[in-house]
Amino acid sequence: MKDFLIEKIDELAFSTVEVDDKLWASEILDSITVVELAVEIENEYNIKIPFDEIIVENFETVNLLINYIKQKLA
Amino acid sequence: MGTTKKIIQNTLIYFLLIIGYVYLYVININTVLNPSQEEVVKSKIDFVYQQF
Amino acid sequence: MLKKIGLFHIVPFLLASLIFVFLYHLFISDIIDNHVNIKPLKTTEISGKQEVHAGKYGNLSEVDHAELEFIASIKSKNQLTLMGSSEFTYSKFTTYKYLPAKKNYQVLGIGHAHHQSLSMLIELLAAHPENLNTKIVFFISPDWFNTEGTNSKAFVEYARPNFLNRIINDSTISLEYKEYLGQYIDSRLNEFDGVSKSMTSFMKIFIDNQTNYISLKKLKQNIKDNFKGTISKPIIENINYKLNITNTIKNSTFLNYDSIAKALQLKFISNIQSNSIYVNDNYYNKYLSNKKESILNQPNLKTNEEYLDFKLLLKYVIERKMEASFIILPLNPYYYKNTEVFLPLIDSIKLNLEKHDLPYYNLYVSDTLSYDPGILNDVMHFGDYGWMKVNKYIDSLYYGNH
Amino acid sequence: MTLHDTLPFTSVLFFQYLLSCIALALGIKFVFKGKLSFKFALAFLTLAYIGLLFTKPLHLVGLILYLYTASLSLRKFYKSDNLILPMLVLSLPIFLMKTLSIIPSTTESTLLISAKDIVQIAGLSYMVFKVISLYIDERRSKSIISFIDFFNYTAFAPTLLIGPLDRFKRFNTDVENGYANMNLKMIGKGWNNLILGLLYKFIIAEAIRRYVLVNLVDDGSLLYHLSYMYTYLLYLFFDFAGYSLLAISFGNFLGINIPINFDKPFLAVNPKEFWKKWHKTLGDWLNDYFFKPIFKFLTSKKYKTSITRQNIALMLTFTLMGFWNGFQLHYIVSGMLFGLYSVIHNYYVYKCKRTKKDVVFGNMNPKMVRIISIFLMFNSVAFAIYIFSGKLF
Repeated sequence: MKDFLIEKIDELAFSTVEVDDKLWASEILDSITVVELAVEIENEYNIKIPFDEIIVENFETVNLLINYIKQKLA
Repeated sequence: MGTTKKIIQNTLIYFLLIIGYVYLYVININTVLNPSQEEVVKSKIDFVYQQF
Repeated sequence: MLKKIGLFHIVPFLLASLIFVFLYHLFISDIIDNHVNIKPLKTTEISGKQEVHAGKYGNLSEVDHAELEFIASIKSKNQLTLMGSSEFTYSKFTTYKYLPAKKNYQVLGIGHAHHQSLSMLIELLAAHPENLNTKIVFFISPDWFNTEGTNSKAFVEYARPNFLNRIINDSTISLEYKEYLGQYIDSRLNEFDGVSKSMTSFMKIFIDNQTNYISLKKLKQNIKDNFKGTISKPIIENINYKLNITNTIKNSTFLNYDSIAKALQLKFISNIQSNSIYVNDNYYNKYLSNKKESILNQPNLKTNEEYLDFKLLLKYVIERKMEASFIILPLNPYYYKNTEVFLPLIDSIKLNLEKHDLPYYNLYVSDTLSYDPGILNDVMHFGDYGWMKVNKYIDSLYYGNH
Repeated sequence: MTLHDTLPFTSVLFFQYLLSCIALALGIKFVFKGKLSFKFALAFLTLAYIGLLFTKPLHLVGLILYLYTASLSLRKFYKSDNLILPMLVLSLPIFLMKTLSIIPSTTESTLLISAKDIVQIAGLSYMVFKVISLYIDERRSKSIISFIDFFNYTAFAPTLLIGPLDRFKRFNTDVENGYANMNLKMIGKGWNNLILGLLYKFIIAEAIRRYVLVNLVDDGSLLYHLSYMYTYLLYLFFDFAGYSLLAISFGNFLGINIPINFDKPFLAVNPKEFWKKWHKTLGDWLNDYFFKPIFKFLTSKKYKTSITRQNIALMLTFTLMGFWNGFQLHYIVSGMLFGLYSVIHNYYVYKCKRTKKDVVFGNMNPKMVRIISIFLMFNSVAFAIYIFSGKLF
């Protein structure tokens, strides 16, 4: 899951990140790429991410994102 | 350093507030500078006289 | 915390005040001293001969001699002054045209749309030394009471600089009127393009008399007073009119008002093609083709600005013992669907007039049944028939003819 | 005389009202040791404002009741994840108001006049946006929002008229903290915002308006239009930013951290940054509740290419902003113009990322690039705001 996310972020935002890098604060992700990332995750793990959950609290770091997805899968 | 900057900034704000208040709301600076100006005052409201 | 407030707010504030005071003494006081030389009260004498004994002036600012002719008309014991608003048209049956033409009476009309109680009061106040016992007729349009009182544009058309100067300098005029004017000017300050010295003085009277709360305005006034008296004690020149009143000779032609009026009424009704609400075709096609009816808002007699203005005007008329009468115009009840909401207002006006034995001619009606078609030309302005009825009334009231 | 005639920050009376609010709240805090809960005190003060000073008290209360009932019923009966219907239901008052306001007055019937009167309420657009965000954010929360919380949030007097657009969760946290938030630190913060806000709105903006804006003579020349454009932009900024600061300041005094709305917008280098500095709370709102869902929908459907989807969503968002300001042509065109700026910038960023080099500026000195960007952005904004002003058409 981690590798998938890092790869996708690289693909969408053209930058390679670590699991604890702040994606939002360092402007790696913006409102465009974050939505694209969310859709990729939806398709990959077959979950639904409502748009109002695409927020900093869930998407700030890769680790947070993993937690969020796991919670959705559970 | 930050302190001096903040003091200067606030001094400027207070100064502009005082001078602005006096000029804009207390005295009509135009009357002070041109006291002999025409006494005729116009209304800013543009009113279309209806019907006639 | 206190240290922080002192350092970041009190110190800068004091510093800023110091700089301001310093700059003020350095530059601003010089500017004021150089530009304002304290002159003794100057009186300008305006002299002239009365020339106009008929017709009307829409306002007092469009022609130079309007101001003078108005004062002369008020001063003259033989001339009747009419004050009204948009019903003052150019028809030859209007009182100020008809009576001078047929009877050689002296009648002058003042006003066009938006000439309302407050403007009338100001004009009369300006003629304070001349207006005792003057003959005057007021035309009251109910429509005024659905406005927010006199608008600022109409105000400047009638409250001429000379007039305001004269009122402020006349110590025999009660402060109540001056304060009222001050309040009006103060409340519409944003609507004026600058203020004249006399307007400032009126406002000062109003502000100085405010005692009900700690007023920011009062604080401002105090600061103004410190500005070397330039604003607070303006030098307003006094105006003195020296007028030569002239007279015409009446003739006593007999007029059968009723039959002339009846003919005009029939002619008016038969000329209407476009509607059955007794509005002339031109007006109907121009203004009413899209809007066939309207409703009135019931004026609140406690807060309605126009009504308060009117009451003060009435007070002044009584105080100056004017030979005044009042014509109350109707509204076309075919067009205004709820004319009855104005009845409390009309009744209250009537009551006030009766209390002081002031004659009035009330043409207001609250339903279509009692409406006399042709009185109005349209929805609120006199037609020729209406004017003839007024002419008859005025002739009998002021000249004793029937 | 001025009762029922006082919109926020338009007259001395409003400031007197706010000062009494603060005094009263402090009084309850210290004298009565907070016997009356802050929530109720705030609701009472807001109600006093609406009842005594606001132009149309009954209309406003009616609107709030409509919005509350609508969001409650939606929450109860509408379970779908598709939020188009709820948003339409909640923004119905805006539609009515904006549509009625463009009907020309020549065809006015008494029915139309009264209809206009009913829906034209100051602050309506902001209120509806607040409620939409509240509904979306809270629709899945366990507890139902009480009317008093809803009322405090939507009708909070300092932000009632033109924002800043706060979020319910943030606002309510401060309200729950109550009197504890009314401390020296917040008062100091409020005071700083107050003096700056007064300076912006009542001194600088007023001086610009009085001595420049109204004195410009419309001789139809290009010079006139240019000077109007820049003067109006500066006027609008100082007036609006000053207003926002005052709202924030009085929020602070009452212990509420209202989000900042303007932050040196003229130093923005691109549209994206501009909307983080100019009317930020509206930009964020549009991003969270309009751009995101649209863009997500388009992306899920794999509509055309990624860049096309992005640009369509951007364009739609800013066009909506135009419509939100009013259904008049100049508002809409100005919104679309802002959309166009964002699309151009977005395309530029996309190209740069793709080719891994700056496709416009190349290897130019970054400082130089920054200056040029600021200059371009400032002038583009000035032009769009000029269209917005309605001076041209």
